[in-house]
Amino acid sequence: MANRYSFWSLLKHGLKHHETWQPAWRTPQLKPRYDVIIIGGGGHGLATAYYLAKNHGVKNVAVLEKGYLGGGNTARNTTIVRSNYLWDESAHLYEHALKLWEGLSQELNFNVMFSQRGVMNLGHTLQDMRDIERRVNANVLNGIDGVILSPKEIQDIVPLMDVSASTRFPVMGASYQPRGGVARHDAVAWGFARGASELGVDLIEQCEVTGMIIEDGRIKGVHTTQGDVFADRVGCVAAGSTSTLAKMAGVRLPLESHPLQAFVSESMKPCLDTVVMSNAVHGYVSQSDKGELVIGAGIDSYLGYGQRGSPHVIEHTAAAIIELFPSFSRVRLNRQWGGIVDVAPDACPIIGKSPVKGLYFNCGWGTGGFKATPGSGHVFAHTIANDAPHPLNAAFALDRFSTGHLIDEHGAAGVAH
Amino acid sequence: MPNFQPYLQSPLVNFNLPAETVPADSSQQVRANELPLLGYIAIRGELADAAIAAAVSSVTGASVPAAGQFSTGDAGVLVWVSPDELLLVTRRAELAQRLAAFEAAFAGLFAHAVDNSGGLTCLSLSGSEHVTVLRHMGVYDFESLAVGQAVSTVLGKAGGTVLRLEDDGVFLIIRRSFADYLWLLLRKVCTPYRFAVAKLAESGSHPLLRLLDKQHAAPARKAVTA
Amino acid sequence: MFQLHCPHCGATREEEEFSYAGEAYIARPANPEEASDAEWGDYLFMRKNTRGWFWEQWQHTAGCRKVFVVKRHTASYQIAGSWTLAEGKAHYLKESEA
Amino acid sequence: MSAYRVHRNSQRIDSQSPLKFTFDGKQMQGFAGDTLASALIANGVKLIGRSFKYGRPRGIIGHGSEEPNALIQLETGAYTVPDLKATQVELYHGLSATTTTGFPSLHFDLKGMAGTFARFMPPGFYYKTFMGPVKAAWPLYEKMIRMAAGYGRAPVEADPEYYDHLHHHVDVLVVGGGACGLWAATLAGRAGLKTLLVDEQNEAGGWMLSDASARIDGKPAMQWVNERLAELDSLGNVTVLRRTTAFALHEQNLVQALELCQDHLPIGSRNPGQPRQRLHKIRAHHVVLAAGAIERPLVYGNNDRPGVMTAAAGQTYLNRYGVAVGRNVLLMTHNDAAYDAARDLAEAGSRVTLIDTRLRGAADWRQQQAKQAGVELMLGYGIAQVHGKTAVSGAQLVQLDPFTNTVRGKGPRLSADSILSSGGLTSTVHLFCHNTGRPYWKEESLSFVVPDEGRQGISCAGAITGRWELSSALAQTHAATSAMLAGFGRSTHGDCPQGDEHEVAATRRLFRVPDGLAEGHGAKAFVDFQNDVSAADIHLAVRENYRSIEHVKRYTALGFGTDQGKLSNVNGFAIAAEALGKPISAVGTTTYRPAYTPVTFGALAGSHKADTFEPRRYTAMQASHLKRGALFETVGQWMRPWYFPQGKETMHQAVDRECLATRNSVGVMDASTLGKIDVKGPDAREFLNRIYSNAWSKLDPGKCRYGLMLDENGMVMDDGVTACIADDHFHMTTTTGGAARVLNWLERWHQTEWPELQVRFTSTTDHWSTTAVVGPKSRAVLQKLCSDIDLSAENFKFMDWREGTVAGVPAKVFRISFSGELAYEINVDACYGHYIWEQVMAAGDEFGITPYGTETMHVLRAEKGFIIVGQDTDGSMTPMDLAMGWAVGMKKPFSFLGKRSLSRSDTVRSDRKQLVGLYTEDPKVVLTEGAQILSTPDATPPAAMQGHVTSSYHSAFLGRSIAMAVLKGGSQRSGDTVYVWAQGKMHPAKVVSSVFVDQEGVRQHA
Ligand SMILES: Cc1cc2nc3c(=O)[nH]c(=O)nc-3n(C[C@H](O)[C@H](O)[C@H](O)COP(=O)(O)OP(=O)(O)OC[C@H]3O[C@@H](n4cnc5c(N)ncnc54)[C@H](O)[C@@H]3O)c2cc1C
Ligand SMILES: NC(=O)c1ccc[n+]([C@@H]2O[C@H](COP(=O)([O-])OP(=O)(O)OC[C@H]3O[C@@H](n4cnc5c(N)ncnc54)[C@H](O)[C@@H]3O)[C@@H](O)[C@H]2O)c1
Ligand SMILES: Cc1cc2nc3c(=O)[nH]c(=O)nc-3n(C[C@H](O)[C@H](O)[C@H](O)COP(=O)(O)O)c2cc1C
Ligand SMILES: [Zn+2]
Repeated sequence: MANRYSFWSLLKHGLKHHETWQPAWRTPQLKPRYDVIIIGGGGHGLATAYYLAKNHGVKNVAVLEKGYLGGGNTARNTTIVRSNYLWDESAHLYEHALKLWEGLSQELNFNVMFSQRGVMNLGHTLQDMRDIERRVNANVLNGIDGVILSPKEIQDIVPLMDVSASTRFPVMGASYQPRGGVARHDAVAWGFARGASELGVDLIEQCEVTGMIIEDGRIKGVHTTQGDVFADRVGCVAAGSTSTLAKMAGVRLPLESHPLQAFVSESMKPCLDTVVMSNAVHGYVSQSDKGELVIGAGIDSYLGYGQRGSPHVIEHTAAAIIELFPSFSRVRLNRQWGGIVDVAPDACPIIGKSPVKGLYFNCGWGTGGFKATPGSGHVFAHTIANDAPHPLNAAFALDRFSTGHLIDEHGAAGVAH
Repeated sequence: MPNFQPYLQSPLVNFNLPAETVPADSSQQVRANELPLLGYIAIRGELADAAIAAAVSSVTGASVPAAGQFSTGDAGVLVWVSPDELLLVTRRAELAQRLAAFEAAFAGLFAHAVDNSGGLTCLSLSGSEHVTVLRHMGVYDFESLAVGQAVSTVLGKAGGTVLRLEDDGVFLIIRRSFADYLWLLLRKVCTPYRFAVAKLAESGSHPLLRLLDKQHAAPARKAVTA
Repeated sequence: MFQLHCPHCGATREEEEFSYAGEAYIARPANPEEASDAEWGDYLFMRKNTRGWFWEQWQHTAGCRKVFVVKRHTASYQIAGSWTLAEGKAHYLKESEA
Repeated sequence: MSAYRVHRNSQRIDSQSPLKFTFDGKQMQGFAGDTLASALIANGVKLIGRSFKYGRPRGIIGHGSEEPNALIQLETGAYTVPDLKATQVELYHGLSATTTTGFPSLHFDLKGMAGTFARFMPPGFYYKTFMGPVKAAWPLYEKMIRMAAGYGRAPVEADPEYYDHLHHHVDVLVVGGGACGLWAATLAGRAGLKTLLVDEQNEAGGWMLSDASARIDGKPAMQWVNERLAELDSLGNVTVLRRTTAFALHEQNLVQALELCQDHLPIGSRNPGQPRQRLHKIRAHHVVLAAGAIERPLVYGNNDRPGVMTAAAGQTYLNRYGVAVGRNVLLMTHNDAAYDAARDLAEAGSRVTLIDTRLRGAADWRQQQAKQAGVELMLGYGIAQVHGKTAVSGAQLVQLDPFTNTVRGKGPRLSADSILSSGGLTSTVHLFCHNTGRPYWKEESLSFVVPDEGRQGISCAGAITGRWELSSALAQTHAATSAMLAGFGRSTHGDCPQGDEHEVAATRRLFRVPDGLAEGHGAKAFVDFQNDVSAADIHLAVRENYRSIEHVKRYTALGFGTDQGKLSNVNGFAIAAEALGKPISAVGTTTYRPAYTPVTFGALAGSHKADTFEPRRYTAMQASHLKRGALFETVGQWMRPWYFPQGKETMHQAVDRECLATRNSVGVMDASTLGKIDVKGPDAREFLNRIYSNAWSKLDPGKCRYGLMLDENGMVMDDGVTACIADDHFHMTTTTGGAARVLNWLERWHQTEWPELQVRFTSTTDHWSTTAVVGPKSRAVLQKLCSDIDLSAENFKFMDWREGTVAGVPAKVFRISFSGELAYEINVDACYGHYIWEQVMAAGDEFGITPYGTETMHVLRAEKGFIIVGQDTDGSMTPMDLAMGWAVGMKKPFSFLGKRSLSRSDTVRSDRKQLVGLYTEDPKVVLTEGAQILSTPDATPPAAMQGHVTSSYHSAFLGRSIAMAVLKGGSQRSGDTVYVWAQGKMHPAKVVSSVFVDQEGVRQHA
């Protein structure tokens, strides 16, 4: 049984030189058969396993991860959490996630450091402001917090921002979601891993799925680098690698995997207390609890599975940050990296059944799925357990690409992170 | 009808370069100036097609340049743009005549000429650091740009075509609406160097300079300041 | 950042001069009206998104404006070559058969 | 004060040039050639910061980019820079620096007090706590955590200095100007290759600057270095950039390098005409990585006390900067090389005890040398624990087991004011690994290294391959460079330089010096100083199942700091390997990522800043607009006049005036920004039929038509009027923001799908200036300017165009209207644009002609119900949704783009959102654009939203407000009352036709 985490447990174990801490999760042997296999040990996959066990009593579950747990996009994202999406379908899904975030540390007994410091989306043109107005009104009518800020109000919250009228992209206003914020990305993966493991889920690292075992249009199991594993239900939650897995099952998906880059500055004393995002200037930034500015760059246009992109993209982002925050010009970049984001044509996820019976996909989160992690796992677990979607993900089925019922969050939602 | 007196304005008119122009001298590390109000004709047609090539030559007196090159003829300078596009830089006064000549020469061919004279302008860039300045602005290997070559590439966040007619300098053909930005950028990247808006060399037989219409070079006519 | 060879300009240039133009050789249904919603959806949205050697289109937007194909490895980022659309098609078809 | 200045023949400081500087407000003195670190040490400064987590006192530990502790704030105000490593700051006169840590002060630090509880703050402790007692408490905890974290302070003023970029294309780029890099560059230069060498330091030489006794080809190494530099200087094809760090290596050998052009100069004497820093972007056919190696310390108890350093640092401060780091020095090593440091310090007058962890010690000759210099040797010992709190006072030794890394017995307790250690060298493999390269563990070098043979396009030379002896490093460099030259088809000119051959004893395989206690029981032994990661922490991470080295990194923050683990990574990997019971090679490394050392944001941005951040595009009439007081709106990259306020007019007053003047008399607008594409060829018509939703087969020359462009998904993507010039020739216009997109769209469809169609597209956006003369008096205005076009209503109809002259200038005049008024658009060569505008203004004077901008344009078109793509559409609207079914030629033979999508099940739904007009019940209320629409007045969330307001204005002409909206099933809801909600305010409104003015079109046909 894993330790319960608390201030007192730290004292207790501290007195014992921390020799008494249990593993955060078990390292089980891969079994030949499970009720459900989850492919992909990122935040979404781990959350799915957790909620399968917790809410649906499905405990004979394996999460197969080709690398280390939480090492995909979960390890690489700029950790922005918000729910102020435009369309009802996405707004409800992301708000569901946000509500889960609000109790997640307690739920998992793992501090995911969810910090509701507010997220600001800047408007720089008249059209930006119309879009902001539209989105904030839609949010409020959907029960999601949101206000529109004037440049003066923005300045009060973010003193270092240049809101003067003379810039190339003057700040005309912003939408602001106070309940939005950031969370500690790694902690989310580990928290769910620990929670899932404790409920009996087997977490198998260094186990790459290399093929699908399908008979009569039904999934039977998967081939992996550690041998074949059987299950009647398989959930694929592999973000940028989803297409590769879909191909193994003969399923076509409307996804493209692109590099998305980010970088951090050196660690500094607190100087930015909110998350600031700008679509027109194209940069977004927050400051982590450790003090570094966490900055997201633009997406690279080409397909890329290399977890790295082109340097001019980073350069443009640095320029954008300086445009917004001229004094950050003398701040220094410490490290840059990239992830592989699976982008769907309407910038919305695909969550649901596939043409292969028992095989489910949860993908297409693209540049913005971290914020959905608990909600995504929650509804996907429901989908797998019931072989039917949860009402919140029904609209996100694959068939929308033939009916034409896209949920286009592109322009309207601003930078989709 | 009143007696209209049309005037032309170059894209860089608002910088009033004529007022800034000083004589060229060798202490200037970068010299720049505008060759205002030239004629620009986009020639569209499969260049590999011998009939089209012959038609182009007949109008321009220049042979069709190979990819990445330009050629010169009576009509001016003929720049390769793509396998089915050339840009003729010519005298503004000869525009109508050239366009008509193309129309005639292209009769029966799938080829045509499009006047783009309002849309482009030309800068001369010279001096010992002129290549360095280009290297500040763009990713292209400008050191490798040899005499006779022309390249369309990015300069900052705008496009431009760079032609090397001689060792000492290059000419930049840029779009009207980006001219303002590119001039600001050029001035910015020239900060470390001794820069001058320098008088253009005497045209003589220079294939581009001789296209300049002396009459338009007079600043007072051009720069209707606002 | 890639250097790409534009077969039309016959020159190798920096990525900034080009725009990515997606998967190559997606065939538009000859008779769209006869395609089912699913077939049309497939053409519109479904993509190979290959991890590995991939045929893709780039447009030389700052140069000759021509679209051409590049065979690039999407994981190692190696580039095997680039061809005009017409030339590339033969290679592409041969590989697709294999 | 333990450290002191000495004179060394090898020193690179100029003792004739003293420099004054301040540290934490205290006046100090150093010399030209010093770094801030060497000067601080010489001034007796030991305590320089407090550690991140425990607030432990910290001092300078390294001498270059590896430094984890000495993060300082340089200068104040606009020139301030946070987090610089004192070891990399060149001293200049007047420099002022402060510590970045310590609260309330460096010497009395609250975190330091908290550090007393360090044992309860293992890695990841914050994941385990701060979750109660109530949820709401976390923000408070977080505030405290944030306050305690972070080093320097972000500048708050705009940067007074500037940056630029410079692109290079070279045959060979050599990274690193140590002996090996210099030799590689020499050979490349001699072979005639265009060669660039970069080195991060102010002087080339690398380790040779520190190693006073090294010899190459029989002469002092620095003499050889200077000969090389002189030779390189003399070769026209070689460039050497100092103070230039290659910080990233990308695809196809694109290397980014940052040159510090002026940071070493006093602020007052910096040249404002030169950049502060320059970003070099180097495309190299071949890269030679000769980045050398960095010495790592050993890991032992309290190894973080101020006064503890690497042996290389001690040697460097002495030989290069003329600073002896202590009078009473302990030096612990597991290898021979560190004996040189001990010898040199002893020679310089320090009392040195050399603690060799090996029972037999170094090769005889080294032991002799050391002894001769006065070094006291202790073989087979290790330091268990350092004594002292804010400064080293001594150390407790243990006797080591010669075979296993365990303690055999107690050792003496020695006093000391400085403790150095050498845990061997770590190759600087970073750049090799930035794009997929992986280093491998070379057991005999005890380092992750890169392969001797490099890889495609990259050669590796010198210490980076794990060659610690100069002679073998040079030999390997010579071989690798010759191989590279052969690849270029060039030959090698010159023989391999010879370093002295030494006998060397085997190194002891040791990372963590044992203290005889179980890990976690003794004094903290630090691995990563910046992030307070101890050896015990790594064991704990593994115990808690964070077993992947990436998990170890992320759980403990090993290598996360601004030094990116240059000192700590290999020790960390080795300790993790031990905890995991695996060989180091199986543990592997974490991923090396740019930047090698931190890079200024300003340098990354270069000149993409302020007025050149993004192009501002202007039309030929810009001066006219400015003269008339226009305010501007950004549309894409264009600057368009927004409205022309007179006197103290508000926007609404100005717009009312502009609208009325236009509807009642005549207005004029600059429409030059619309995209224009010349479409020509025998198949032009067919092409238009395919690309537009409406039909083009029957449009005659002289006529214009409005066209809608759909994407393949059936959604409206652009619109505009296209004129037929000749049967095979069209003049297409696009939206202002869509011009480039549409041109590429046309090209792509033509080239990829229909290459058989004979048609070509030429952008003429910039060629044409377009002056729109709008209003009932527009004909009268034009008549004054134009004699060769019959402007009569019968002969020049709405949607006709004519060629002629306007004010003496050749023009194409289009009778089209985006306002519903009689209107003409005069297109001329843009060089005449300003002239024509002014002529129109003069001719219109008698009618009170009024220039107007985009805002009035929007009102006028909304009064007519004309859409703006991007405002009334959002990528989810079909032509039918916009009530523009008339613009869809369903009968065209070719299935135009987007057609098939229009018949999908979702797209044919009747309850889709459709464009409607709205009249508020209160005519004075102008609805908010972006307001949401409800069917009932109940706005309780979640409220069922029916659509939203896309355009909304006060119409001065109608004397009331009008709005356009998209509404679910709107086409069937005319007359309904809906409730429009924005930011808590609700207004009832009636659904009406979206054509508010002149439904019959009388005015535009006038
Ligand atoms: C730079 C960057 C910034 C971002 N910023 C934000 C942001 O600010 N806010 C936000 O909400 N979102 C953001 N995102 C998006 C977010 O990171 C992702 O949407 C989210 O993390 C996806 O989680 P996941 O669990 O689905 O995927 P991942 O974490 O990528 O997990 C998928 C896992 O599947 C594994 N896998 C793949 N193939 C196989 C196989 N064959 N066998 C076994 N395992 C396999 C992978 O190794 C991986 O661990 C950002 C992304 C990036 C790259
Ligand atoms: N004892 C020591 O601490 C030590 C350290 C390094 C080298 N050495 C010895 O010195 C001899 C010569 O070695 P070498 O020439 O291979 O290495 P070197 O360390 O002497 O030189 C490498 C140079 O490259 C510079 N550099 C590193 N990364 C860079 C980057 N990204 N951009 C720009 N410059 C960068 C370094 O500042 C240094 O000047 C070898 O015998 C080696 O073992 C000893
Ligand atoms: C929110 C966030 C903050 C980060 N902060 C740091 C940091 O302070 N220092 C650092 O070295 N890396 C930091 N990283 C980057 C990681 O070191 C690493 O580069 C990233 O997780 C991608 O993994 P990879 O580089 O191992 O491929 C951060 C990453 C994220 C997502
Ligand atoms: Zn090209």
